[in-house]
Amino acid sequence: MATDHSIVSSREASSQPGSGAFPELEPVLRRQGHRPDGLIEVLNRAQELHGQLTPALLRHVAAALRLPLSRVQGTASFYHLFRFKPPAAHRCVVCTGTACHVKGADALLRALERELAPGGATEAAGAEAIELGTVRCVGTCGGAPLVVVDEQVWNHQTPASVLAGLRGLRR
Amino acid sequence: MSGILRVCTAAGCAGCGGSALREQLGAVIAAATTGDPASGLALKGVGCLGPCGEGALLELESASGRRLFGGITPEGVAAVAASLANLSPGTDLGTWAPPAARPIDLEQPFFRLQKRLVLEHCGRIDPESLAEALAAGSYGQLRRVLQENRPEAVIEQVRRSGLRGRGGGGYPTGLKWATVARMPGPEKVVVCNADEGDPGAFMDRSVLEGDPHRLLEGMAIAAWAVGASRGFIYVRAEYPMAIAHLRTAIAQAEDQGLLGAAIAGSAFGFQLELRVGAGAFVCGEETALIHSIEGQRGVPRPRPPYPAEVGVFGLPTLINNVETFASVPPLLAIGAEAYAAIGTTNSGGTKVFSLTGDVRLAGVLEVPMGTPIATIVETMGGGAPDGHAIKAVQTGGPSGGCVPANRLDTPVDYESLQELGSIMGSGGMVVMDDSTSMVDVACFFMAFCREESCGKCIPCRSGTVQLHLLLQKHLAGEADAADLAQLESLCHMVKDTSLCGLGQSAPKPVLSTLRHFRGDYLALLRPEPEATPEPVP
Amino acid sequence: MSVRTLRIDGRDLAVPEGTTLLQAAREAGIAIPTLCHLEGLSPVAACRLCLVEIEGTDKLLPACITPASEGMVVQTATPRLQDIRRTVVELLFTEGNHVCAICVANGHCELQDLAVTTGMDHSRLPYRFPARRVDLSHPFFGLDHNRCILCTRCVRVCDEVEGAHVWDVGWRGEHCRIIAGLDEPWGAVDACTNCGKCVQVCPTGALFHKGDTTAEKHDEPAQLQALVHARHHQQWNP
Amino acid sequence: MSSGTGPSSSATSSRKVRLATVWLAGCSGCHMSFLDLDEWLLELAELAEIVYSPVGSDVKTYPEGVDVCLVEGGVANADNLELLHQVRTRTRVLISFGDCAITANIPGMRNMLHGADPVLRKAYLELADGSGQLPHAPGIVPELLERVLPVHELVPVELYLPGCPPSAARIRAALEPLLQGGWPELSGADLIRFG
Repeated sequence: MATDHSIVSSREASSQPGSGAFPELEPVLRRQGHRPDGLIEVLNRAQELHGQLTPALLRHVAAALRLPLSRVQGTASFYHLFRFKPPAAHRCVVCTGTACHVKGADALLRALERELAPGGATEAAGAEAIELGTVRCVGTCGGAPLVVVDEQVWNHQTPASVLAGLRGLRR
Repeated sequence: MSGILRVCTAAGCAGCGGSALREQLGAVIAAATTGDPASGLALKGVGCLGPCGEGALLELESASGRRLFGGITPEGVAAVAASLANLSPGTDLGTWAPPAARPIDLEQPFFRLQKRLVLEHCGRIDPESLAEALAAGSYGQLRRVLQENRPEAVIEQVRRSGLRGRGGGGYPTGLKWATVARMPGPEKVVVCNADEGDPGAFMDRSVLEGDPHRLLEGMAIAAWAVGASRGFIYVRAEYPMAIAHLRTAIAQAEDQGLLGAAIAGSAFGFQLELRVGAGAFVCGEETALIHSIEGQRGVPRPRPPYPAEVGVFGLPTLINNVETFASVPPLLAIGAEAYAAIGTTNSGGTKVFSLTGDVRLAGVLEVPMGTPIATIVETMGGGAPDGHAIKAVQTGGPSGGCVPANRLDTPVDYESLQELGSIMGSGGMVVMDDSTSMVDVACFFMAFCREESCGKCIPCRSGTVQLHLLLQKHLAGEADAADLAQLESLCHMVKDTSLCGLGQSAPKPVLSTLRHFRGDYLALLRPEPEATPEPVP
Repeated sequence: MSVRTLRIDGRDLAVPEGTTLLQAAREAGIAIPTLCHLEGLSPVAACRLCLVEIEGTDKLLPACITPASEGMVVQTATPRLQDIRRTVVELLFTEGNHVCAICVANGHCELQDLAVTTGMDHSRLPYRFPARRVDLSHPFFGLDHNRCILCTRCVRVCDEVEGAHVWDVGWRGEHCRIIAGLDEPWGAVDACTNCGKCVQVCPTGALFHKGDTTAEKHDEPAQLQALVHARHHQQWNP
Repeated sequence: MSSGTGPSSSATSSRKVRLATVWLAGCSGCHMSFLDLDEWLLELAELAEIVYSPVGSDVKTYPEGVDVCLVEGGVANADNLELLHQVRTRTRVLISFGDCAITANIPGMRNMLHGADPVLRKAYLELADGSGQLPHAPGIVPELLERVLPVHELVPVELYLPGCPPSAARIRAALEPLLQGGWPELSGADLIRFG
């Protein structure tokens, strides 16, 4: 349809779905038999390969599994771990599970939010390269409070120790 | 020099030096064995050794017995490796005292009072080796039941054992199996709920990382007993090591004919697939879990129909959690009567707990059902550290409640905990000392439920937000008695009207703290505003 | 077909097997409020307005999906249920931005009506004033997320009746919102056939005809029911 | 949760009821609707004394000992808030009068911008023709509150009269019993519909 010409369909900007657009997804699509129930497995793999789920990827997956676009987007956006923006160079995830909460994860998170926010003390030092996130328990509560930086667990942290560590990453 | 060195490489220890320790000790032993082919020194990376708060952990086993060392930091790893390298070839491993490591007494209650059935091999075997699992007896019960060829007898054994769902609900496992077995139709499905989402709970992770074959065997037995030929393990993405070990284990078992077609030479076939979640606590709810396995949004639907009738792909489906399936092989090994005798009348067998929070010895432990909470947190866990006293023990995560200190004599069984307004839950036990504000704890769990609500039904989607706002108002000291009354009544409304277990139990941490720690709430109320003028006569 | 006898609000009723409590009550002239339910679409039991009390169980059950069973004793309007329904309506009002006075559906809105029937003359819970968007990219229709109560009637009618599946629910929890295509402007989604069924079944002013102004929107659920009936039974009532 | 019920008895016939009306952040439509009471206003004057009202009195300070007050509008600025607290402490029966008082309604739509500053910037800078400027006249122009709030989120309210505006008939249905020493029971689409 799109009789309203002021709207540019994002389809025009993306590659056409079909075989060959994302050949790297073929193995997982085949393993899932191109069945709709494999959607989450396919999305997991797509994000693993591309760091995020772009509209082009989502269109390709929808076409390959014969699913309506809104079904694919609705499902992908339901789950916390799927992302629709490119990842930053570094990722700092504060655990906000029960044990970490009891040991001060809240203060840790607030301090990091402040420091890494635009205008925060560390912004000038390149904070945009660090993405701050949270996770509800990684199940290694002995090290509370902890953060996970680029998949590495840093145990028993304070705001100062995390910031010092993050500054080290930037260099 | 002979003996076994076991390094805990479970996620907790791996992150604080365990991986490096395994690597460097491995290098030392490799170098030593090239010079001394007769060396009987073996290094194993094993699953959880228990006291996770003490990691990284190293266990030494020699002719003179087993010894455990903890507190090894990433910085101390090199010193431990160097010390091992410097041992003269004739030294008994039993006399070696690794530097930069703290000996942990294996005779203390934390270890002595455990009854390890589910965790029998966890921490003993290399979880990535099928040979070790087989040597420890894995798949023996599967082979036996296939040979005896009486599925109904297996279900009867499970029923008589008194085993109940270890995921929290406590539904009798034998009854569930019998229901699915009775369902008509040629195709059925078995699902393992490994979406261990309660913050502060990591029992299932320990099993998945430390002894995955025990789970696979339990699932295969269940599939055979109920007549299922397909299975899924739904595991949360936050457990990368568990996923890796499961993938390895499934491939190994298929290779050896213990999964797949014609298992162990029988006519029974069982195709097992791994489904990795993508971050949604609500997928622990069984109808949401089914939707997620089917590749959809993980939203629950009303029951009935129950999954036993209409489950994955509309097929009759048996859903149990990790610990329930993992309890089956040992249960069959020791016999239903012996298993039932371990626990209480209404709750048979053992239960695995993860103990964290304000407690001296944190970690994973397995005890007989009916063990008093005090035994677990005080005798085994050593109580609260730093001169503090225990104020409460939280069980059941966001769906559970807080047991006050004066009720710690309560035995851990389904009914007793329910009576206190909490639940057994999956086994997370978070100890809180006397510096803890219970309103803050309630607010924490409500924030969790708010974040994890799927959004389908209005009481949970919007009610958890309003409850969270009300709790924040209390914490800010801005609430009055009317707010407290509203908090309480909205809790009941959300509990009574939400569509699924997440919403129905979301108010429990509030209601349980209101019941046992009302003073914490009252202390935060602001004084009553000035009364409105009296009616004019 | 076998018959089930039951009692609703003190009245003895006999209904065919498979009848839901909601159908049984409505046929007997007993009004149970609903919002997500719409005859002709699959039930989702999400709004919880139709919860009823049933003797012998502590659990409140949704009348829209609970089949009548033999000997059931049902209460549909106890003070407890009435308070629950008012709270549900308050939760709906406070999570969106419902400004009746300037709404296209003013006077013909199911949510506005429910406030009256549940006696909600004010909300005891605070308004949240979320920042939400309006999508006017479609040539004929508009979608004002401020007024959306996530009943998912539009999602279901587009999937089950029109077969286009333009809509779905995106995101989760308090961030849930109705999405078109890949969360795109509605006007950019090729799958839309411009049939307007979603607008027709929307209980509030969230979906509307672009030409309509305040109080001009009328919903016509009977049209949908006629359509579904015609399709299933090949019977038309012109 | 139970809805609040107000004091059960009202003024006796021995003296006139002291009636006030107050206009906070609203369009004054509710007050216009009040004037729509037409000839009943004469009857009202027999039973009540208007002691404070933008449409019925020249008194500048809210008096003590008011029996019934109709409060129109949401609470949007410091002056609104100050007046409301006066009303509350000096009034026996406070009626939340119209949708703005009950839901914040149209004035409350600015709350979607989350804060007074974003609202001022939007109105006076972003949408300004030419060179905009933020208003700043301390002591003359009252400071905006961060959010426009319904009356009952700030002070207790005895009675709610929804509508945008509530019709004259609805206003009468609420006032008449109060003036006669009773308490109105408001329900049904004619009496409590929003909008």
